[in-house]
Amino acid sequence: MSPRWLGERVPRLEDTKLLTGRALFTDDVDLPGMLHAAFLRSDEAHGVLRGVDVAAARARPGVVAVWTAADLGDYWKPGPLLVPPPPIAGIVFNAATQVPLAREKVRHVGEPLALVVAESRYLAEDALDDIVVDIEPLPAVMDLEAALAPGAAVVHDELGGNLAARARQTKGDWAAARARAHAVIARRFRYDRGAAAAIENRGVVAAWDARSEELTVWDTTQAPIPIRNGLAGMLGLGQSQVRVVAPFIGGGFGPKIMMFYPEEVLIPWAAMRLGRPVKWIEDRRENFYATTQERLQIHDAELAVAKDGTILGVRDRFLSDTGAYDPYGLTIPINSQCTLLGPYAVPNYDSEFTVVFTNRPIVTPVRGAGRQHGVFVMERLLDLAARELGMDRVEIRRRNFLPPDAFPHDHQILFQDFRPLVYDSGRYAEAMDQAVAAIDYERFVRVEQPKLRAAGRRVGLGIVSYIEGTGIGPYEGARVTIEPSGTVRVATGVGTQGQGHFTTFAQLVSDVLGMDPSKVQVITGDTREFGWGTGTFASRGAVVAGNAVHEAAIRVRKKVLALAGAVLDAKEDALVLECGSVHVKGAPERAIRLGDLAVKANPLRGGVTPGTEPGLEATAYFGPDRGNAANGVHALIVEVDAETCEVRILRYVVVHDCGTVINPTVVEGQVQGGVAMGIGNAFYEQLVWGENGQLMNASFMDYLLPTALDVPAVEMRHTVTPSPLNPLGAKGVGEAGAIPAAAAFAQAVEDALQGGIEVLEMPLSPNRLFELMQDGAA
Amino acid sequence: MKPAAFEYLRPGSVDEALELLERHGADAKPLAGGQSLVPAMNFRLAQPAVLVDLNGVADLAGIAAADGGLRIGAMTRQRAVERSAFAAERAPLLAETLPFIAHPQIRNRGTVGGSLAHADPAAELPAVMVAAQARLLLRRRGGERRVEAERFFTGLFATALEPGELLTAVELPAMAPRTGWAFAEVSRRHGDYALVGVACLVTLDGRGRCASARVALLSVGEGPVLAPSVAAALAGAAPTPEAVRAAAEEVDADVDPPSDIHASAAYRRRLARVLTRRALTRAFDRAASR
Amino acid sequence: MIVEGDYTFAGTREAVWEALLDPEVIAHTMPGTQEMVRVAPDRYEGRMRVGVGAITAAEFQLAVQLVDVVPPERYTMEIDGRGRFGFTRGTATVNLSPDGAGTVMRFRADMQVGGKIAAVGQRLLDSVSKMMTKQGLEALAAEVKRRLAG
Amino acid sequence: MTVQQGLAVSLTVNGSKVERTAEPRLLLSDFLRHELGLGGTHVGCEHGVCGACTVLLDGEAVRSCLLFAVQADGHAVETVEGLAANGDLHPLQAAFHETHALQCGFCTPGFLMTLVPFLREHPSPSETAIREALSGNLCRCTGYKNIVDAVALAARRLASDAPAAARA
Repeated sequence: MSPRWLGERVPRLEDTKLLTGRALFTDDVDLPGMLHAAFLRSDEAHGVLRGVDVAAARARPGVVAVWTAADLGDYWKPGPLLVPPPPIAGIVFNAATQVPLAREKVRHVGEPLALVVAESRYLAEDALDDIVVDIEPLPAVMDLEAALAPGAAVVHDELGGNLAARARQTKGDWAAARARAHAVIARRFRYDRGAAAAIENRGVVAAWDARSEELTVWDTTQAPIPIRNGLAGMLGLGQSQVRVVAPFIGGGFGPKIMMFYPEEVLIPWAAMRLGRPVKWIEDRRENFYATTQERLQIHDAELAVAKDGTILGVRDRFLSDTGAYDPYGLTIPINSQCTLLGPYAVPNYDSEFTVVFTNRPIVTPVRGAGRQHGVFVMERLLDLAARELGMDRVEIRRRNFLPPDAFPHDHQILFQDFRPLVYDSGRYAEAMDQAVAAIDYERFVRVEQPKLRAAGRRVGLGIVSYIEGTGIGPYEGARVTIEPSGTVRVATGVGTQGQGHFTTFAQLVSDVLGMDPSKVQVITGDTREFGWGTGTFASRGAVVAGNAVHEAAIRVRKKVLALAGAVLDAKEDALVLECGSVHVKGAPERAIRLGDLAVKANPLRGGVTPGTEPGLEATAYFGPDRGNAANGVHALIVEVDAETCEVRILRYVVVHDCGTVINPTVVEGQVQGGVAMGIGNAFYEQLVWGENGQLMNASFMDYLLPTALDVPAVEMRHTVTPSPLNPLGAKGVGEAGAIPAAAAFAQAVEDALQGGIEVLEMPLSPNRLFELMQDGAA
Repeated sequence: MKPAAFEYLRPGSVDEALELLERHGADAKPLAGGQSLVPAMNFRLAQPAVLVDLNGVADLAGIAAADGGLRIGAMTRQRAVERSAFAAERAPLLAETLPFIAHPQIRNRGTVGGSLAHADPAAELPAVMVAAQARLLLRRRGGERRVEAERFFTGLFATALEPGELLTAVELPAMAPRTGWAFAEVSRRHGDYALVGVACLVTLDGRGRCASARVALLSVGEGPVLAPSVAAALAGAAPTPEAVRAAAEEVDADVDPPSDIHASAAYRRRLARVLTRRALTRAFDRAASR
Repeated sequence: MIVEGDYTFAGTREAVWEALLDPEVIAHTMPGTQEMVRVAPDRYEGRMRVGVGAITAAEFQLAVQLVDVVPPERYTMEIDGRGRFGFTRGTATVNLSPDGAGTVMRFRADMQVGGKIAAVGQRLLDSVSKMMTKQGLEALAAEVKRRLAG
Repeated sequence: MTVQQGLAVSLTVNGSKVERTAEPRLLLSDFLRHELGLGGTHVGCEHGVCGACTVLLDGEAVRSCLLFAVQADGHAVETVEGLAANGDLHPLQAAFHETHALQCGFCTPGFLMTLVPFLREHPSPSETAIREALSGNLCRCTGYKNIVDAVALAARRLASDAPAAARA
């Protein structure tokens, strides 16, 4: 069973449907008699909801139903708390979860106030214009510090303040470390909000079949199984009566995990009430308010270093914006807190975060999920320390890397999976060496940069390291079945949003069962096919579901060998699985095709003995003990036009280590795409809010996704340090590209401007760079 | 994001279009390429009661010679101008500018006249027409008039078009000998609304001095903004780098840029000076080599 | 969004004061005003239609509450406008001081804009407010001039 | 205001004649997707920026979210469903597959429809020209590199196929 497909660049099996326009996305579901929904959303960020007059909307021809919060009766309930607070001593956590339709108060722009169902989306939107809303505006809570000050307006009156959470994690003795430091670098860092902006907006289609008493929901979710379980509970149905399908999804990036958006709660309910299928497809403007977002944090951080650049300790106090509600708990700030430590030995650490409710849309993870912030703060501190110590920036990093024999390395704090933050494996200096070589660091610094500077060109280099905690639990499962046709079906609970699961999972099975991946049919994200699991997030698909798929295939292989041994009258260790059939070693004529074996595995009368299990089928689950630590280095070269403040990326190198690579093409695609998002976060994308909580750029005209002209081709290198925490040795990769880009970009821009400015905030923009350069010149 | 209902009319001729526009008055909105209007309709910020679709009016499209210059029908697609070697020869400033307008998919549909009549302060074509001293042909039932581009743009999204009047063509005059041109802009991403843009045409006299300089900017005022101070600073001067730099600084007096989330007024002023200098430098180089 | 500036009228402070607070004058001079009624000595209500270019002129219900009124020196307006495309609200303070035969008006408005116009029209907010301020001031100056002449 | 009910629309879609009625405000994107069942044309922004809805109108790439279905009356529309002939992928589709130029695949039809006329007009484009051509389509997954590679690959194939086709 030597791996033939593991590590191969197998072209993706799912492509043909997508390339020919035949893949089913949620908005492609068109059912007879289907109605269309639209939501009226608040124009105000914060206010007392005095009334929603829907009489005229109800009277409009073509409108079937209009509901406000008052019409929902007992069905109106705040959503579930998806991630409870972890067991950190002294933690404070105030839960406030989103509601299906606002009542009494509105808490962010775009919060839904009413649901209209009509014969077409056009008519439903006509009816939205008929609704008269009376909101008495309240001051919007926007500034994280002001929000906590006495007398501030309060987002959730029952909490008496805007504190959502506070938690402190420490190791060692920061005060002592600071006291003996040669230098202490202290700065304030700000990392602002962006949108995930998947090109496909969200959508939900629900159909209730009154005869079979079954509810089918197509949902652009990254987590169909929890949605099924939750909906069944809310609607008083058995879990088997609800089928949730996450069909092809046009990009996820985190917000599509967020469970029990108001629309997910209400559209199935409306379909059951009306006895007709109902479709809601989010439009782009809605997406900017109604879909969750991420990123605003403000860090006051200090780094204590010895004269030789050795890190003595880090202290960080940071504010983290959770928006109007906090259903996702503390995943983001804990990720920030943990990821800050990076690949470095940090003997003393004192980090406390304060999570704040504001009148902005809800914050839940977006690709990176708080890790960016940690990397940005640490890498910027190291850059500043290197400058202060007169050290090379690569050298200060090398000096502090955890060595290869330091594993498992226990950071003595808790990670987002509630497990200790213990790194499993890594070769950090080697990754740095590769990056230094790939970008030709020495030559750039000594030859290229001085030469170009002499010619008036402002070029700069950035090079940073990062760790990504990936592949967390709890668990995923998979069922592998050999069909009489000879096709192997793999069903798993995770949904897929473009990560190539149809192919990578097929590769895992192919090696075990000795067949071509094209003969393996993978089904994801349909609760009727597989009903246990959580979802696709935290770069865990390949690690957690992948290992489950692999284990299920191994169990099927055992069944194959046992049955084939009986059929072919041979010992199991004399059998060879290859090309979809089993034969006896050295006797290729003594063979049986897997499909034929599958027929025999469904025994007829007389063929059953006690203990016989029919079918060449097995189900397996995998739950890792804890998350693993992928790592890497990003290096880039930029050129700044000091007059126009435009920044151009000339080169971009990534060295990354995600353990065992199942399909390098897919992995490289994830990294390249992640870098694009990271560049967006660094220089193009920023959600801009007015002081009254208005979003000033709720369109693709003003919220700027990078285009083909803005994203360079990433030059990629791999190091492979398998994880000891799972049989495949895999680590996650989905978010890696996005995480360190901003830190690298900031260093490069500073370098290009030769220390004229300090970049302590992200994102940057030409306008902001102009301001910083003005300040620097003044 | 679905548009509100409207009545749709598709005239087959200019006369029919004019009649419909007159009949429906303020309720009617001509639909040219629709690349600005339809997004506004999808956002329901534009809710015209009647759309008069000009896309069926064949005689509004076309590129032809006129008085040594160029005449472009209002419904000529921007892409058609971009592909026209004749237009590039007669109006190289226009040819250089077209690729900066949005993206090919938009220019395939967007029209020259539609952009001019829309008069977006961030649009490229109005500034080009002002720099090029183009004349716009306006027709109404029973009459036609020509308006200089400089007078056509009267304010923020405002033009000299009167109710019932239709922009039917634009005429760019022939370029004088020893004339150079350049267009430059800074936008966040290629195809976005420019933060600032500059279109210029300069002509040298027999001694290589600046005989005339027309510099028009976009995104720095209510509409396209002509920069007379720059022209005055260059008049009669040898276009040395120092002279061009000094003249470009004068643009500050001619602009009153807005602030938005992408660029403050101060940053736009900086860009206006830098781009004016860069565009003029290129234009004088070209003029000298012609 | 802050809109501020000053403007010199050819007229006495009293004349300018009266013009500024006359609902008829407001209706004439504030761009897009359809109707303006003084419902109480210190309160005006009315309707405006503001449209720019292809943007359909949307109707706003407008309420203006006067506070801190010190004739003929200064007053503050609390402005609340709501319409289908969004809302605008804020405060505007007006100060009048004599300047020779004329009167200098200093104004400072701190206005917030919300809803669809803010969400997708941010690019134009500054330009539109500048344009409306300019138009309003010019119309006001003309009105003051007309009154003084009449 | 009088609301016009459906107007007759007659057009060619992927070579086949289609006759329907459409309310004037019905966007071409919605018409293709929900009236004709051609779900391959995707809708990402409905304000002309993302490019996912790109189709060909009389052979030119246009945003179908910025056209009303009634405007397509008398014209020819081509969508991604029309690209593969007799089950064989179009060279661009094949190149996208081979270079891993798609991940979630949602934006992909718009890219393909942008590129078909681009390669017709620019049979051997430079990388810069390719990137400029792609700049009116947003992709959130791939970071574009593999799309650029796919276009170059398809261009090479089309160029080497062209003489063969001419001989045939």
